[in-house]
Amino acid sequence: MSTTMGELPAFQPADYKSDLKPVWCAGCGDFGALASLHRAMAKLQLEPWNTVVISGIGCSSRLPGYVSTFGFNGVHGRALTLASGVKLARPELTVVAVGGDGDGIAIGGNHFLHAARRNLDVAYFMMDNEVYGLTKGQAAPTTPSGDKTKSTLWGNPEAAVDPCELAISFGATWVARGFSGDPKMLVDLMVAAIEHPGFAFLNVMSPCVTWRGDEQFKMLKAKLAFLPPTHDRTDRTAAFRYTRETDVLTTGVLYEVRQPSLVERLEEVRKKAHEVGGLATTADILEQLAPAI
Amino acid sequence: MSTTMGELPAFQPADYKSDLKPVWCAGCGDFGALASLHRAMAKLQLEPWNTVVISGIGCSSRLPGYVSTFGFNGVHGRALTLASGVKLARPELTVVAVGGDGDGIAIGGNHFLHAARRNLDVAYFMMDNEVYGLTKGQAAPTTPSGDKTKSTLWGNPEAAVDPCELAISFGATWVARGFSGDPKMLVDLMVAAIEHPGFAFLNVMSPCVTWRGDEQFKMLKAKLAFLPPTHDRTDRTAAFRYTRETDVLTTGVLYEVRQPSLVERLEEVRKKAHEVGGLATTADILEQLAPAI
Amino acid sequence: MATKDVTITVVGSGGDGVVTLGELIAQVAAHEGLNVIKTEAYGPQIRGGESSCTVRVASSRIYSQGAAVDVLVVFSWNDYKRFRGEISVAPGAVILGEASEEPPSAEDLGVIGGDDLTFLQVPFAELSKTATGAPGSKNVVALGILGGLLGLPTEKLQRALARKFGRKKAAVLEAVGRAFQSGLEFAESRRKTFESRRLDYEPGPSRLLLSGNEAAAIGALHAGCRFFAGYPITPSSEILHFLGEWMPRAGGAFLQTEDELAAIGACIGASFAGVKSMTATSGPGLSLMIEMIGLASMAEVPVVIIDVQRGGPSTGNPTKSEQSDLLQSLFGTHGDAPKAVLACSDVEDCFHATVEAFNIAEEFQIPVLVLSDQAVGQRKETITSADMRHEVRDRRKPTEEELEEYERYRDTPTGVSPMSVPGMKKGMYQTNGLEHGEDGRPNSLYLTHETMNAKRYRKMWPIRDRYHSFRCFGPTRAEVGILCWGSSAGPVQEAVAAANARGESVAAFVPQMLYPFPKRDFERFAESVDELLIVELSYTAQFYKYLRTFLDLPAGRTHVFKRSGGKDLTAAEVSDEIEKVRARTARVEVAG
Amino acid sequence: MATKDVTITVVGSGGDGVVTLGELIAQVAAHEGLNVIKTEAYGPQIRGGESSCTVRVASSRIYSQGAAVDVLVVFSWNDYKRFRGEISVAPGAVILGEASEEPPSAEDLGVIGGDDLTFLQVPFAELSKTATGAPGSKNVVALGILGGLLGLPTEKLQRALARKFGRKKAAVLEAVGRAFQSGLEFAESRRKTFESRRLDYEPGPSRLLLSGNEAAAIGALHAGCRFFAGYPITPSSEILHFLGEWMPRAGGAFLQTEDELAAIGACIGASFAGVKSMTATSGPGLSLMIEMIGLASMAEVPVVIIDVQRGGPSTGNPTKSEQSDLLQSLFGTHGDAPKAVLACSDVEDCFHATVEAFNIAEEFQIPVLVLSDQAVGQRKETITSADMRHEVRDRRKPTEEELEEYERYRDTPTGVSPMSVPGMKKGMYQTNGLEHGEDGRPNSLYLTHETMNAKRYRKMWPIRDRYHSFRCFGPTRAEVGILCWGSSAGPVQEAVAAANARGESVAAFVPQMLYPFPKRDFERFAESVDELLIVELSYTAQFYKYLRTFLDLPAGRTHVFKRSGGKDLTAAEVSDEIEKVRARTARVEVAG
Ligand SMILES: Cc1ncc(C[n+]2csc(CCOP(=O)(O)OP(=O)(O)O)c2C)c(N)n1
Ligand SMILES: Cc1ncc(C[n+]2csc(CCOP(=O)(O)OP(=O)(O)O)c2C)c(N)n1
Ligand code: SF4
Ligand code: SF4
Ligand SMILES: [Mg+2]
Ligand SMILES: [Mg+2]
Repeated sequence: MSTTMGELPAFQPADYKSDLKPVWCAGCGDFGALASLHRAMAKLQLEPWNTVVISGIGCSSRLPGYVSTFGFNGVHGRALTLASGVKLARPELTVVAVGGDGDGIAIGGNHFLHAARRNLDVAYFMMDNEVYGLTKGQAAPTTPSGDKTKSTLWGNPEAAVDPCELAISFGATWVARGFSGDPKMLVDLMVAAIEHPGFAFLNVMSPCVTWRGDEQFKMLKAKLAFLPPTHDRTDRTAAFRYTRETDVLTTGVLYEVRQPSLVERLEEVRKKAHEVGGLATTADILEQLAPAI
Repeated sequence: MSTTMGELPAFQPADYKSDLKPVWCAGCGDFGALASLHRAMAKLQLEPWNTVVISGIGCSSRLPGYVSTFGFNGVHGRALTLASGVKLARPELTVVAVGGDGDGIAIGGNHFLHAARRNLDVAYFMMDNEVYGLTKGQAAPTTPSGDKTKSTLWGNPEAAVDPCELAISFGATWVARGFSGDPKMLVDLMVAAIEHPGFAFLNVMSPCVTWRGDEQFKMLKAKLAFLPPTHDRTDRTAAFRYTRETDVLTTGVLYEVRQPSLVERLEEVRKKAHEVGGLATTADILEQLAPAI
Repeated sequence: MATKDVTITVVGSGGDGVVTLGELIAQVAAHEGLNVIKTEAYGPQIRGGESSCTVRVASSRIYSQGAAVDVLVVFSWNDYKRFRGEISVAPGAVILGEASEEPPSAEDLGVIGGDDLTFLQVPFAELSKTATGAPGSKNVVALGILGGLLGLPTEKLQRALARKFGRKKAAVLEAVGRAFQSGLEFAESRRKTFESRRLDYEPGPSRLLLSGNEAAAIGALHAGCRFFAGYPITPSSEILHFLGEWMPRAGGAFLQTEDELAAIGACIGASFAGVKSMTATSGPGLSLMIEMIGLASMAEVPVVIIDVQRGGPSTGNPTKSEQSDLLQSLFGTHGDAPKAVLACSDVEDCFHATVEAFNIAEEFQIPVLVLSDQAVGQRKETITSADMRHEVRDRRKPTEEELEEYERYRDTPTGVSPMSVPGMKKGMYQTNGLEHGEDGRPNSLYLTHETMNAKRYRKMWPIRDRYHSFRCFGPTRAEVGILCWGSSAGPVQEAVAAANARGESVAAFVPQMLYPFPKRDFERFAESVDELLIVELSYTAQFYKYLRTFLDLPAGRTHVFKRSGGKDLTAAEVSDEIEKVRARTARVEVAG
Repeated sequence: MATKDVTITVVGSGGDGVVTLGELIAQVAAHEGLNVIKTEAYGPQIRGGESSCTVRVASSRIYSQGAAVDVLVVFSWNDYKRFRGEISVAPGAVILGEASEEPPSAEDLGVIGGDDLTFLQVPFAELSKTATGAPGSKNVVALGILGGLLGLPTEKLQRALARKFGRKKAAVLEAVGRAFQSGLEFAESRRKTFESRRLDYEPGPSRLLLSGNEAAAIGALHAGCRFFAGYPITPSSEILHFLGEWMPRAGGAFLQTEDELAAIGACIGASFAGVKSMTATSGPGLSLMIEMIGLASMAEVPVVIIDVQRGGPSTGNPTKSEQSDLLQSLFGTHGDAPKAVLACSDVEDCFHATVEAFNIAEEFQIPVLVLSDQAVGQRKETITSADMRHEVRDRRKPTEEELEEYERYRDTPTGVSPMSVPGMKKGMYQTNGLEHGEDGRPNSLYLTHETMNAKRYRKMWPIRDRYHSFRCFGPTRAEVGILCWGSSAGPVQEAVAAANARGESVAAFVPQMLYPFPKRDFERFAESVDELLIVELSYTAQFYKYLRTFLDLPAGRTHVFKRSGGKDLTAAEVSDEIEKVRARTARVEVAG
């Protein structure tokens, strides 16, 4: 999908920018994620009209409106259900699902599990700010235990999960973590995620200046670490070692294996079905159902 | 909770048996799970009226009707939501949630995640028959890839997940696997699960003779293996080694750690809140809200 | 004295092959060109519990399952007991009981069906044992007996039997053949007793024997549906099973999702991508889909949802029929969310309503609900392939002109806007479930909201103009006019025919289109009748309530017959009610 | 010439402290014993976007937010533009614009409010800079000006200010004090211009300033609710926030769940365990709760659900008000599932309706929905503590006698059965969402279903008898009678008062109890008026439709005024409609 060296690519990052101005707060990490997506798309030279960006509800889920492709900002928690339909109905399209940690792990956790389990051919970018941004600062399943938020005035009594650990246990075949403050790496991760044939999960740490303060960005930045070059991406157990870290934030591709994707598997099913007898019409069906005695 | 040696326990297993005859098929694995539960309850000498058994919908979810305690056979997939309410409202009660693999991982997967993450103080027994029994034999998220079922006539195009692996990644603090064909061990596991302070997940392999044939029981029996005595239960990575096995079925307690349970954490919250000023009444609240100028 | 219409019920335990027996009779009868309706009932066990199968066979068209049994076969009186109250026996019926069991007392029999019954002890098990060495072929013996009793052609019954056991060893086949033969001989030996049950018919072209759920699934494929996502739930699962098999054969995609939220979501996604999509469910699943039906309404994405109703509320009575998801279908979403609602009144109608639902959904970019129910979804009924035709309409592609300065939600006179799909270079847009302007961008201004609400609801008028489908039975002017919907139509149609045959004057109006409602058509009907009787199976009279929201039902001459579901409506019940209306003793008071 | 009723709107950007300014004025006014209604509006940004705050202050009771602004403060005309169409300015209003900005043209001003405006350029930023060294205290300057203009006591304003900035350094506090002073002085210098806006009032006992959401949360605690589970959603989240703080203080349990399915499930579980439980949500969340509301209905578990309505369908207009979840609340579940539905018409009513909801839920073992909306849920309003009283009823414990041969679902004359809770030795039972017999065991027989449906719905009569709550305004006989519900009541009440003051004869009927409906009370009202006018904010006139399901609205003299939500109903709109009804030009036709 990349262009010949020397040639100017047909699509520039700006071509993927819609003319709607983001209504995010100044300093929101989602700006970095959006800019990286524009650049990743340009790197891949995706045809905008053959690309669909899908989300749920949340600050981060507003993103599809800011990308000049086909887009669907659905309802809270259901981005991956919409994405399943789009991709299975039209496998030739490039489908990117995006959203927040609340959208994807609180209300939408079950679809995350099953999209990953099925190895659905979409790239899923979770903008993780460890809080519910849009609804004004309640605790998310990623909010550290003990933190005070709008909904946890006495300190968060719940434990946080690690989205990457979940993704691996769900059956995702490509799992990585990035940081909206490191756009260079983020672009590369996004490119690789979109190119991965199967379910690619990218946890984008994306600070919320409004509800997590300016410190969140600084803290994340300070914890930033990279995977050692010796890391074996195909080793699930090794990958789990980098999840649930608290003092460092390891970014990079934690896990990657190649398994038949859902689209490939459904193609297989269709092939088997056709072996029984060509493409079926209503007449074929009725004929077959007639009581043959 | 166990009784002094030599004394006859007050409650016999039969005391936990309701007078409703199970409507399971002859040979169903759920009979074994039920009998084990009756025995485990007797071992623990649970007071029936202070015990609540809660389920969703499915063959396995009919179980609460067959246990002479308080019981709630709720709606499909939501057993753990009901259990959360019961336990948090009345922490002194013993709460056991039960159900099928479809109920708990398909429609109910998200509540499984969050109950585990919160370390909700309930024991959750999943009767795993790798199929939807009640609705007559469709594929479940635990059905092996490639299998033909009512809904996967051309072979199951989806991959299966391992409920124990999920439980660990969700944050469960006690995770084990048992087999309804090995009731002795199952009783012990159930006892330990109910005694565990926090979220205890027990995956009970429980064959469905009707939709998975008589072979399922034989195959499970043949694969049966036990954890090596050297296994370190507190080691998450070690525990993951026994999940997603295909040729053996390792039973026993895979994982166990002690972390504050949700009940304990909410008690902590209440304590902090009371430090601000005793048990609040309507008058207290109104007084505090009055514009003090 | 032969009969033109006979209803047979067989009762036994799981292993007795009750359903196979019913299926074979139904198939042969269908192949003979007879009209058949076949239903099954089970106890709560999945396997091994009591089961019953009822087959009605008639030489002319029938519209509902026979409510009173003419021939009752009982393999086990214990199993029969569990169905008591649900099986009623016609006067003069023939009862064939397993001979090795204690026969019911005369008193018990009296309770079953009065004193003019013919009761026979039949050695099903013994005949089976003699023929095959085991009692397991009781059902084959019974097939021989019933085949002889009804006068169905012996060779066809044998061929059907051979097909059924086709994969078995030759020795088994032979033994089965002997069992069948001994049944035939038993029937021959009771020729006189059975005479009155012999079917009087002319063989005709062979018919299809389909369930309503199968017909709906075929309708979807016929309409061009190439995406199905669903989650199993009784009594709709057969649609999922059927499409799991056939959707790949038709080149489409089939997905069994993790729940109903995912099912409707995937359908909306697929339809957004340009592929006709459908899901099927029952009450509890419909409840879970409610939020995203609203999304489809707001984003104007065509999608078809079949709801095969069962007893409610909550888990309710999963294997029984009821008409109590009506108000949810019409008004269940939060906000003002337009959708169209159709109903199916019989198996064939499941096909037509489904195709029509796609036509409306695609033409008007709106979610369409099809209300079926357990009574039509799971019964099997004869239809002819020729009836399985229905015009198919496709989604209109935006014109070149519309794609210049493309606006997805352009406010048009019909409310329908040009809808592009991914791949159209000039048709790119970003949609959402927020209120939005014509360009699809979120817009929370009051005026936008009012304008777009009006745009979305404006579609209802052209839908009503084009799809005001309904059926009428009976004379054009009548003393009593019945208004009913869905599966109530069959018993009503039979009751109407019976009443007119008795010299009364009764008509009926059955809308297929529930919303938008064929109001003018109905008003004409209401004018043409003296008394109006509304018939439905919902404790709170949901249909009556719905009608009241927009109709001024004629005061003083409107009557309601409603009850809970849980047993199918019968023509006899409707007839009774007609008599009450004629005698002015019917009720109007409605609970809830 | 002072005033007894003034409405002030302040418009600015995120950093301008618009909301703090409004809050301080409202608090001081409340402390003075004045009547206050305060509302806020924001653009789509979470922070930094445009915001506006409107405070209405009056010496006697007020029932709705002022629709036309008497005093408009604009820190930025750019921000103002984004609210245009949503802010209307009263004739003769005073407009204070930031002096460093280009003033609006005369023409622009004309659009805003005609030509009898007083427009002043005020150096907010400059005064702030002079006082504090930075322009950031514009809002404090404005507080001084508005305090002076309204004539609120200076020391109280200063004390309120000190409390607000209490934690800041002394130097900051002093600077803030200077900014306030310079504002006061500015006001003094414009004494004559401001004279007509000066509030004419007698100070009285201090009042509480609460939002409807807070009042509802207090109501829950007052009623003895000790379990809350919820998932955040605009515009209901304040209930969750409030209870997150106070539920632990009251000794109860608070849980923020993973979604709304879990929230309602947890509440049902907690209530089954014997603890009064509640959840709160808005449309999309209510849609997700639908299935389990049916479960509560079937298993007869008391539970209270507050739905703070917003614009729909789907995600709709999350920050705007609408009355379009009515039909879903009444009819949204599959099957026939009884539940009670109440509405709150103002902040105080949020308290009472919530307590009443618990009383009904607990007494009748039924889910109860409380319909609030953004307009009452999020506005702040003055009330007195003395009004926050309401009788509390508790769930009846089964008697010893009932516990002998205990049957959870005993069929009783009222439909209410003895309900035990875990811990009661003789009260053990297993419940479910399946149809069940009196013992709670699954039972799918038709007769059981009919009997239990009847039992569950029988509760509605005693609920109606005991809780037929409604309010009436205006004379006992009137030319025009208005029927409305929920937050429409405020503007209607003011319009009714205005009409009667004009010498017209207008009355209104506002049910708090929507289902079961106080039918007889309403019928008496309908008899007492010549023309009936239904007023509601729903595009499809959901209230009108609902009324039709069980009421014969007087033919030829029933009128409907409905529109989409998205801007609050005003008394002026209602007055216009009253005039139309009197002139016989109002409409009845309803879309959808
Ligand atoms: C069914 C439903 N429940 C609740 C909401 C309210 N809601 C909107 S976004 C959101 C959470 C946002 O958090 P996240 O997904 O992390 O996104 P962020 O704003 O942090 O980017 C919630 C609770 C909703 N829109 N729909
Ligand atoms: C909302 C909803 N969707 C679907 C169903 C239908 N249903 C009942 S049980 C079941 C699956 C049962 O599988 P499992 O939980 O594994 O239990 P098993 O019968 O295998 O023990 C389904 C799909 C339902 N009752 N409710
Ligand atoms: S609230 Fe947080 S997540 Fe939302 S736009 Fe502002 S900074 Fe970003
Ligand atoms: S269908 Fe399977 S799971 Fe259900 S009762 Fe029968 S054997 Fe057990
Ligand atoms: Mg977030
Ligand atoms: Mg199962």
